[in-house]
Amino acid sequence: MMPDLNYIKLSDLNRQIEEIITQNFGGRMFWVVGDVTNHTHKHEKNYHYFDFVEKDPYSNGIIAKISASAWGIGSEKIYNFETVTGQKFTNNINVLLLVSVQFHSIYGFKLNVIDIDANFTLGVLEQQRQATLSRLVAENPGFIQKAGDQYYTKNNRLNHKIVIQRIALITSQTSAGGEDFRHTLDSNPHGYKFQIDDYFTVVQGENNAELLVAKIIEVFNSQIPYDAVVIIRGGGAQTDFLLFDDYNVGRAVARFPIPIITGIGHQKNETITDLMAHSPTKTPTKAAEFIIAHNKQFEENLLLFQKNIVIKSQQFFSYYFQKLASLNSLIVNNSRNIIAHNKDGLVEINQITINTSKSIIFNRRSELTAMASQLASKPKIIVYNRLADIKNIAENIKTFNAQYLKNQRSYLGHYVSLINLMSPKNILKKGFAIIKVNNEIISNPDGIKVGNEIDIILAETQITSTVKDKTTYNGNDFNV
Amino acid sequence: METILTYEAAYNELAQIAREIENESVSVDVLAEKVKRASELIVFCQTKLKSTETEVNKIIAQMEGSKPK
Amino acid sequence: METILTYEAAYNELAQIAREIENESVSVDVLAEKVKRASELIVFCQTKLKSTETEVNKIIAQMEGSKPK
Amino acid sequence: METILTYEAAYNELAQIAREIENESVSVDVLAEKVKRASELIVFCQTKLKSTETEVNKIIAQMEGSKPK
Amino acid sequence: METILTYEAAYNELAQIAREIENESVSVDVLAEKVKRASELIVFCQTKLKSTETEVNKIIAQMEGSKPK
Amino acid sequence: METILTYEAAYNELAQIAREIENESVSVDVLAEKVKRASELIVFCQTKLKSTETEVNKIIAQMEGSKPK
Amino acid sequence: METILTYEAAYNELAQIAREIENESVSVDVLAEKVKRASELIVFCQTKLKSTETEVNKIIAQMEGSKPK
Repeated sequence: MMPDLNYIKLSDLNRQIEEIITQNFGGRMFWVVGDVTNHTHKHEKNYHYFDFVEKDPYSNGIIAKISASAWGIGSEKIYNFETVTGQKFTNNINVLLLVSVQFHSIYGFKLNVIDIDANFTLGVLEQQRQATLSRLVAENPGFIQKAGDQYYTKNNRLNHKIVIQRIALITSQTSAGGEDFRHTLDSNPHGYKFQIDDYFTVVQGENNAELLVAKIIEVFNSQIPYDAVVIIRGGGAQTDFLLFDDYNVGRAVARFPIPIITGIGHQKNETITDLMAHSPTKTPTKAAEFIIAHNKQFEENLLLFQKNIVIKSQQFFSYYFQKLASLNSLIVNNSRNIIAHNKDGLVEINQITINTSKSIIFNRRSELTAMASQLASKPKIIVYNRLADIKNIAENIKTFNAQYLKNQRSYLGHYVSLINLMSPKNILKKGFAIIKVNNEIISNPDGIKVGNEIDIILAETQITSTVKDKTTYNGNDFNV
Repeated sequence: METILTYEAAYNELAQIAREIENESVSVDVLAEKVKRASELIVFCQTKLKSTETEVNKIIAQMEGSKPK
Repeated sequence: METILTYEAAYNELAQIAREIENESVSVDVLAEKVKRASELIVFCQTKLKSTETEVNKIIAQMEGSKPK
Repeated sequence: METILTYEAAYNELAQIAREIENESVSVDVLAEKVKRASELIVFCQTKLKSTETEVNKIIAQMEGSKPK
Repeated sequence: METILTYEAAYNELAQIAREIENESVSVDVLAEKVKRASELIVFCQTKLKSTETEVNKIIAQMEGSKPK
Repeated sequence: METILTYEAAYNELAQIAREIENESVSVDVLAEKVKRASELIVFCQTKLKSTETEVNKIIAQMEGSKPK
Repeated sequence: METILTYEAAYNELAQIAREIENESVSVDVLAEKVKRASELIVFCQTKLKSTETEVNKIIAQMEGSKPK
């Protein structure tokens, strides 16, 4: 206690400050350009707290900084800003804010956000970040390419070793993150052992980029075949990560020949280092968990192989035993079939031999019997027919004889009639007469002269007369 | 004369006479002679026929008599 | 005469005679003789047939008698 | 005669005779003789058949006796 | 004879005889002989088959007895 | 014999015999012999399989026993 | 040192064995051997995962001695 000194109470001082501030800034509002960092948003109250900063455009160093908050109207404006621009109100955005200046006796200076210019969308930080990324892509085509929103680097195109066991850890000696990482690895529940080499450096303060790059080079120069390089930075304010947006750091990470796993320890942003690295994780613990999971996956694959081999081996035996058994029963059954078929064949042949032999004899006997009965009947028929023939001929001869004699008699009869007809005796009966001269029968009248004596012979009478006259007779009375 | 005469010859001569008589180239005086000859031949043939018939009938009668029945 | 005569020859001669008589190609002079010959041939054939029949019947009877049934 | 005669030959001769008799191409003169020959052949064949049957039956009886069931 | 005879050859000969008998292409003269041969072959085959069966069954019985389950 | 025989060779020979027997292309004359050989091969294969199984099971048991959990 | 047997080499060999067994392209004759090798590879990888470098070197030295090649 120094009673004689002239002093005032802090509350009096604060009141005076408040008076002056109120006099000068009370009721006044200012449009101010700056970047947002260390932003938090209390959802339940819809309060935004953040630091409003201005950076040197060349060095990226902070040249002005003030706390700010938004609630009520200010929060609504921010909500509108997000809706209009699609840009989340968050760290590393360059914004134009309408603010009032407030001083509170307890809480001190603070800017109160009244409005935000939605047209002023991107913060300068992000512009710089984009510029750095563009430069990385433009100047290192050999190992950095961009496709869509993705960056493809030599590093992130590497394959992780199937097991990550030997690790180069780049972190600060005092980093809580490094401890988290180690602890997580060492206390893994699977009993995996790791070999971790520390490469300490300063991993905060944006001016320490060169040191980080030097450490990365040191890892490379060690010639140790690390399975992975882990870059860890745990804790600290958001502004502490600007180091990881450095061009040279990004370039070194992108071209590094061993896969780099990052666990830079922030929740809300992704640094250029993350974009260039093989496997970015959010925190050191996550980085460790990533490695454990990677190895666990390997072991699970091993166990899967083992399981498959065990199952398949067992199936293998039952399959082979089954195949043997089926061959066995095939052989047994078919051997029996062969014997059975042969037996059947023999029985059949036996039957054929027995039955057909008997039927051959039977058939032969039937043939003989048929022939014998034919022989018994046919000769009798032949003899009978012959006898009939003979009888027939005898009858014929008898009949023909009678006919023959009758015919002969009839031929003779014909001559008898003719001779009777021509007999002179019969002619005289019809009134004809025979003239005889000198007892000679005359048929020529020339020898008869008038006065000759002629004999006229009639059927029953002879007349002797003398010729008195002789004339020619034409005989026409009898012409027919 | 008739003893050496066959039925065949007699019949042929008879047929010859019949043909001559039919031709009427025979004079009445010859006719009477031919008719006389023809009459003789007819009697011969009839006698021969009769005797043959008798003989044949006898043979047939024997045949039928001896025929095995 | 019949001893050297076969049935076949006898039958043929008989058939020939029958044909001749039927055709009247036999003169009356030999008719009786032919009929006589026919009569003899008929008897010969019938006898031969009869004896063949008897013989055949005998053989057949033997055959049937010895036939195994 | 039968000693050197096979059933086959006997049967064929028999069949030939049967055919001739059937066709009546056998003259009466040799009919009895043919029937006699046929009768002899039939007896021969029957005898041969009988003996074959006896022999076959004997073998078959043995076969059936030894038949595995 | 059977000593140098295989089942295969015996069976084939047997089948050939059975075919001939079935077709009745065996003459009566050799039928008995063929049936005799067939009977001998059948006995031979049956014996051979029986012994094979016995042997096979013995092997199979051993196999099934020793089968690991 | 089995000492120089592999499971593979034994199995193939066995399968060949099974095929032949299935096709009935094995004559009765060699059937017993083939079945005997098959029986030997089956025993060989079973033994081999069994011993392999035992060995594999032992390895698997060790593997699972030593599995870190 | 790891150059002789790396996780990668062990994994690939193991995968190859698993595939072969899966495809049943492993003969019974070599199955046990294959399973044994797989078991060694798994043990090797697991041990190596859970051991310090010194321990691993010891194991590798042992395995190299017993590795069938």
